[in-house]
Amino acid sequence: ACGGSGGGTTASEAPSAGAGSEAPKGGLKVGLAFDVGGRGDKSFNDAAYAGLEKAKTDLNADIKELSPAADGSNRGDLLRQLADAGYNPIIGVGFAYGDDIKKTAAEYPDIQFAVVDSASNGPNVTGLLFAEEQGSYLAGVAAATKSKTNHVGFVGGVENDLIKKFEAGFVAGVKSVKPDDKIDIKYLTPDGDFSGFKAPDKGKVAAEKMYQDGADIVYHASGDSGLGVFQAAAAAKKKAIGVDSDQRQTVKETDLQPVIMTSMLKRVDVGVFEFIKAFQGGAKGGTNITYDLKVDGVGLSTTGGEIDDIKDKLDAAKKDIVDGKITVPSKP
Amino acid sequence: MTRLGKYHVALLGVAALILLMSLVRVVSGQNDITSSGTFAAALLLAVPIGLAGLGGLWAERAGVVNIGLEGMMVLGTWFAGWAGYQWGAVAALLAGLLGGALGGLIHAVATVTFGVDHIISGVAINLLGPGITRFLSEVFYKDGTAAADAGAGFTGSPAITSPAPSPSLPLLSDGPDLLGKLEGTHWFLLSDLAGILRGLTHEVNVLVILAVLLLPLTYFVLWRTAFGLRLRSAGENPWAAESLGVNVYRIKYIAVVISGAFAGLGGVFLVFVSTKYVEGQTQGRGFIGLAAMIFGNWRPGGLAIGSSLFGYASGLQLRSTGAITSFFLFGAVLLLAYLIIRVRRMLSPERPAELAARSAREYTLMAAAAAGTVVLFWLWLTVDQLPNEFVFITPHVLTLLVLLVASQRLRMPKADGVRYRRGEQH
Amino acid sequence: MSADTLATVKPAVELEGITKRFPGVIANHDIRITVQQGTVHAIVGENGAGKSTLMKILYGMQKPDEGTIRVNGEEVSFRTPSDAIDVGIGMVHQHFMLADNLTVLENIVLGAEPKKGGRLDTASARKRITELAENHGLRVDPDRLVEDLGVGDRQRVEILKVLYRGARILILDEPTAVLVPQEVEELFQNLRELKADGLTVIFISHKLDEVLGIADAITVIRRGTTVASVDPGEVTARQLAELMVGSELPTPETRESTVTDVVTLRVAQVTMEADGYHAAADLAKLREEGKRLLLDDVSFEIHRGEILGIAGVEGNGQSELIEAIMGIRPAHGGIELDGQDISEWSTLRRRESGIGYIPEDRHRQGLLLEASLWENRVLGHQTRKPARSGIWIDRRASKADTERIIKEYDVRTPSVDTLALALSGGNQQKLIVGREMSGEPRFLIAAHPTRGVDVGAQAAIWDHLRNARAAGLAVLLISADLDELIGLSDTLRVIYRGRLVAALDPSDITPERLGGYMTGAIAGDEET
Amino acid sequence: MPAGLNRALFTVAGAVIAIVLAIAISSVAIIAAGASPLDAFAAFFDFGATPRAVSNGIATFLNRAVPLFIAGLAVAVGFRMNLFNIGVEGQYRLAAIVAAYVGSTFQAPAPIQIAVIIVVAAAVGGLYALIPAVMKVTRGVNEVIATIMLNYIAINLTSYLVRGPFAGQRAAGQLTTTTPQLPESAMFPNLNFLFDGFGLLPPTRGGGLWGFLIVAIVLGVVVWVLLERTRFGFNVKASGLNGPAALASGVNPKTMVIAAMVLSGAIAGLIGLPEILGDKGAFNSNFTAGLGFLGIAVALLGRNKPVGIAIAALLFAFLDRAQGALQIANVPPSVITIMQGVIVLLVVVANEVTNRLALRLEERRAAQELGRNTPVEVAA
Ligand SMILES: Nc1ncnc2c1ncn2[C@@H]1O[C@H](COP(=O)(O)OP(=O)(O)OP(=O)(O)O)[C@@H](O)[C@H]1O
Ligand SMILES: Nc1ncnc2c1ncn2[C@@H]1O[C@H](COP(=O)(O)OP(=O)(O)OP(=O)(O)O)[C@@H](O)[C@H]1O
Ligand SMILES: [Mg+2]
Ligand SMILES: [Mg+2]
Repeated sequence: ACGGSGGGTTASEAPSAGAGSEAPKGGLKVGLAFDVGGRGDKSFNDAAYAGLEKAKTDLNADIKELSPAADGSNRGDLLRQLADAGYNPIIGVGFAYGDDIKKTAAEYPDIQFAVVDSASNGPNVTGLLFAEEQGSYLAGVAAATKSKTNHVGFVGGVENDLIKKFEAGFVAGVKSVKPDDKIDIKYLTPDGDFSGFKAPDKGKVAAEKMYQDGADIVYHASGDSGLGVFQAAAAAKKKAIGVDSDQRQTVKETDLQPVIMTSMLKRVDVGVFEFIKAFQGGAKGGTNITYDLKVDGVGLSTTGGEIDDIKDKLDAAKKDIVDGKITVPSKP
Repeated sequence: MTRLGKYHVALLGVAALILLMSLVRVVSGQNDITSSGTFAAALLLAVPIGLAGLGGLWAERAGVVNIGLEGMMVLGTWFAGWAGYQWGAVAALLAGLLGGALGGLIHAVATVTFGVDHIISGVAINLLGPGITRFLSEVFYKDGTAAADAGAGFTGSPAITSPAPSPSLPLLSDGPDLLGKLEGTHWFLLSDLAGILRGLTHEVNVLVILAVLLLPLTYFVLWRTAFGLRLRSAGENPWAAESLGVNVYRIKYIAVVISGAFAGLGGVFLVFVSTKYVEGQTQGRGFIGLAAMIFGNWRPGGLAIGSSLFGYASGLQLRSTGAITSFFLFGAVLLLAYLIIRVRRMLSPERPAELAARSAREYTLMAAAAAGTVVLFWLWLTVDQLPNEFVFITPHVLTLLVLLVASQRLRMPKADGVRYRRGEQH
Repeated sequence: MSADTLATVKPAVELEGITKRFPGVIANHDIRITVQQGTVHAIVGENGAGKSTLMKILYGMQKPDEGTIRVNGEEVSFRTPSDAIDVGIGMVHQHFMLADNLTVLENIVLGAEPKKGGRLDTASARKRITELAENHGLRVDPDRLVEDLGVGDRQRVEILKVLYRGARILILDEPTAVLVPQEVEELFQNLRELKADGLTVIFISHKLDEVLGIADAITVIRRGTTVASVDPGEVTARQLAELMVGSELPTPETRESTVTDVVTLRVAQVTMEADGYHAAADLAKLREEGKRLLLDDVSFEIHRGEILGIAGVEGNGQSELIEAIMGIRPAHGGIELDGQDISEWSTLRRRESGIGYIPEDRHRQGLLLEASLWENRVLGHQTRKPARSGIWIDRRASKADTERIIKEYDVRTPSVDTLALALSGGNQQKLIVGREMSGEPRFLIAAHPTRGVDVGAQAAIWDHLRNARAAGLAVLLISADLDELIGLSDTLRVIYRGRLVAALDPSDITPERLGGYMTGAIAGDEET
Repeated sequence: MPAGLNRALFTVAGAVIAIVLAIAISSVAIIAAGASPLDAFAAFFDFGATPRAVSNGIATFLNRAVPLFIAGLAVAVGFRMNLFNIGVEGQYRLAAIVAAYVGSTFQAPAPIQIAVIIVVAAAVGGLYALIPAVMKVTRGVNEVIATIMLNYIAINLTSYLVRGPFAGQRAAGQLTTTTPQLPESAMFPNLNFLFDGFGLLPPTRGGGLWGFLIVAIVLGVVVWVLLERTRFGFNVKASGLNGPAALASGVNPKTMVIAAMVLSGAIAGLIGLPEILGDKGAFNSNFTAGLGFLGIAVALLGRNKPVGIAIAALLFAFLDRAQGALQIANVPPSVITIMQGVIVLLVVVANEVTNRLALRLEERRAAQELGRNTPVEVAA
């Protein structure tokens, strides 16, 4: 029932039924702590949950997922509560868990941890990294190729280093096709003020300006604010590029779907599921697993078929990256 | 000064401002300063602030401080989203109004019936708003519900069906779009006027029109009707009102519930803009609205100025980082104008008595103004890209600066925030 | 009286067995009063006797616990003032009930607004008000803000409010407390006209000669119950007072003079602008430009052992003068205390150097109502013994000293930890007087020291002032009670529109003549 | 003082009734969510099965209470003077980053290092609060607007500082922006030894039980003494109860506004330190925000008195701690926020009601002692 492109999950039952004390001894007990916003955000967190749910159905895992308080002050406590309740492995979703996972992992050396979007920082910690810049590079290639005005834009939700990765990749992608293209860049809020992910109106104003100035494709990495970007695109009869999941499918507004030329996919669900599977197979932490173009951890969605005509070009770019001919910068 | 005189001065002020903006635009080449897009964005961003402020105005004119606007607005957004995806825009409007009014009702019960400190009650409502809405999402939008299938999650509702229409002014801002054409020429003053007018008339959401109409309506109701007189008297001297047979409790209840409804309406507007409820989309606008109302001296006109200023600065900031640097030029020109006026007054033969002896302070002020002009001008010339963080704070800094400069004759309703109990005089 | 009701003219108001209890206090107990139509009926009694409570009951603001009310023969039961207004009762309250930021017109029509098509019909309201004002000689400008009105005007607005509602029975609770004799006379003229039109007036006052002058009937209330109904023709003020309190009326007579020739306070050319203080403003020029001055060239001296009284209609600069001397509001000119220039000093330093201050409004400036009595004792003495020790507040010494004040000044209170709001006005005032007298001030500002205080407490406060004066205290006395002013002062000055316009000898001035100076009716002659 | 005792009893009774009512209301919500209220309330008290889990829970609970308490104190100092400092939020954020940065630039023996950090934090918080104070005193700018605006400005300033001038080294693959790590000597010693006394395992929770608790307690006592026993406190109280009377008594209102605001800001400056000195060791972009706003609720719930604020902070922290436990019991954790809001409202309503009762009692007592309760029988 969740968004994202997990695929394979079928009708879901109440997620946490059967969790807790009746768990079979020695069975797989997976704990997961979400980032702020928590379960049901139809985005990043839910993508992680889709992976967890898949582990439940495919691996017969006993799962427990916890959402943090609105101010995110209890991330570490959630991890410890899961650890104390006997869950192993435990996954923290979001780079904000980096610090807390480090400490918790040191306190519970017998438990395996994973953190999404942050590097491993302990012998029992697996870093689940995503090469957003590579996916964004492809988005940039698509945008530059498709742009008729040689002018594209990027709207970032919050000006932090994660979103800057998207920007860097996108810009590199655009420049690789048309070095002289104009690229408008706008962030909605500063680092530390996460409201930029929840401001469709601001996204709309920022994108509107870009379209008015002549941009015809705008890429967003701004959570719910992206909705405003799509609206601006629809009003200007231009195109936009979605992020994280295949937004042409997850956005339910029928008038907005056609403006989403493609979306940069970030397969958090795959990352989470693969980690659990590997754990079951006895894998230990201490390393990073990078989900990049090579393993299709990132990529472009094709729903709507709007980028089918430039598939060759995209595949070539992807091949160059996978082969290491191109190194995509992760900082602007 | 007579009423007519005041009105003329206001008009002159607006004209001078537009002239100045036009000048700065031409000199700096930042067309966004007066573009229709900026003004459309300003309107979009000012309306929810204005509606929240209007909510504050109604409550505080009746003597109840309403710091809970934010929470009421949050309730408005949730209910608008919930009703909107099922039954459309009109239902969203009504449900949002009711949601906000519910928050107002809680505030009224606490402050009017139980005499609780108004700030405590407001703070509690600011806690309750997000708590209740998150809870409702967790109950109504959980996996497996029809809403979840339609795209709802714990952090957002499905999109509302049949969104509200956004008409334009025919001929001028649509179709042939005469104003748009004129704006495109970038002529001095003419294009600026055209841009402003087009921004305010092109594809304006009906709720914007409604919200803007609410300002004169509020003025009419509060200052021109019997009910309004009673309401204001409850904020000025409830004991006097009581002694004349006015049911102060009832008036306060009505005012605070309407206050909540207006805050809720601000929430509805946000939902209309986003086409759905998004958790956290109010972003502190209740507080900004309260600030705009105080800025506007508890009056609809002042509130309109306060929220427009904030909306304009936010819109410009979101659209054009470059235009923000031209504020330096703007400030430099303003200071220069101030300096010229001062010097001329200084040199005029009939200077008023109180000025004569104050020359030392006068000179320091003028020196400071001159230095400021130079610094601002220099900043404008040298800085071409401000760090984003400094761009983001434009609206807030501007509000503070205007408050500092504007003479402080704010007068809040005398019995605002005062605990009133029937039969117990203060 | 209307002639159509021949035989059965019902009494306008009959109160029977009215009892009202407040927590711990029985404010009214079995009150019986009959008020005939077309008369002025006075009700007298000491502070806290229950007069205001009774009137609030008659006006529907409070519900009686027992008893019946009949208006024009019909038994009534009021839930709110509107019910009382509906049967033709109107009330002018002891304290003004006006909204400052509204216009006169708005204040008058509030609650009985004429409407036309949904909007307030100001045109017809204005017409009606002007009519009423002309018919009853109550001139006011309907479009002015009440904020800008003087007390006399406010009083007229209050009466117009009542008349506007077509009231036939008027309740006036101490309407004369803030008026000068001329204004009182004007008011009485208005009342007589109203009576001639057949209206009934119920009138409360502490000033017994006024009562005797206007009333057709008098009811005396003592400790919440009616003790007598008398005919004004048959009693003297003295007898009336004895009925009220069971003791003799005190008089504020100063016995022998104690004035010395040592100047304690010298005020020289104190001037204050209306629109905020400008350092080094050119006052001559301001005056020339016709700018309003709140204080205009005020100069006087007060000697050791002297009480200087300042008479004036409220709003003529008294408050500003006090604030200038206390350093609360900046002003131009010189102020010297015992030869030392204190005009640049802070309020705190002035107090420390020996200035005491009994403020005109004890609730606004004199007390922390929600604090205990001993904390109120500390107020204004934070930096002095016994309240202070180092950076600390000396709680024990403060409490002990409060006990002393309670004893010496007969403050009726259960303990020093009682909150100030639980004390009656008179007791609050005694506490303030006691506080300001401690620390042996050299100079005391006494603004309305006995306002709203009953006769017993009044006498006590006068005694304290006299004794301190004998011990060398210099006092600046400001009061609206002209008897008090004339009786206590050694020298009398009149303030009018921010200027001292006359210096008078209290031993040969009558309240009426004094009132003439205060209202500007008699021009100042600057005899010294 | 029986009157005071009476009043205290009333207050406690009122609070208990209010909390019971709040529990009833939240039960309705919990049932509506399809969960069992009993499970939910068990979750509040369920600190875990193992001794380590219990001590972790206790540490979490107390560690949450400490910043809430300090935030409540900061807000209360303003409120005592009728100054509404909504700006605590911005003040502590800015203070935290500057203190964390300054602390990382040098190395000294622990007591000195920590003292410097605390002083810097208080100074920055106080200075930032000085801005609205000066604006109010010189230009009459309403402190509510000024502090609201300054909050946004502070958020942006910290974001600028943490990314720019104050940015520190990060491990590869860490996306959290942060100031340089503080030296070991800056970390406040923890209080984990206390758990031995109860036979519990010392908590493993980051830093365990933060030693800043001690500072908070000392701060509470100091603030109490300052407000209740000193001349300054008296002036604050007088200005708050009756401005004109305070002015007439020689208190300079401008000085008081500045003093109270700066004191409030200085206390606010400490709010972020428990987290930084106890656990994080730096200011980073995940720094806990929103404590300033919660502080308003805590201060008001605690009636602006240190002891009350401590109780309110503990109550809020107790509820907050259950975030995880509730989810493990399948109860929506938003119930906590609802409970906090409802408790604030109901406690103050109950306060009003009991206050009125107590006042009546006191009046009656006063009247009795004066013998005023019996009407005199005159003229039989
Ligand atoms: N609302 C109230 N609550 C409690 N007690 C009250 C209230 N109003 C009046 N009282 C008590 O009733 C007594 C009578 O008060 P009231 O105001 O009627 O006196 P009064 O005769 O008008 O006095 P004054 O001459 O001072 O105006 C007071 O002493 C007071 O103790
Ligand atoms: N609204 C009220 N609520 C509670 N008690 C009241 C109220 N009004 C008056 N009182 C009580 O009445 C007494 C004071 O009333 P009283 O009329 O005697 O004073 P007063 O001389 O009129 O004072 P003032 O002139 O300051 O109004 C006190 O005991 C006070 O507790
Ligand atoms: Mg009285
Ligand atoms: Mg009275």
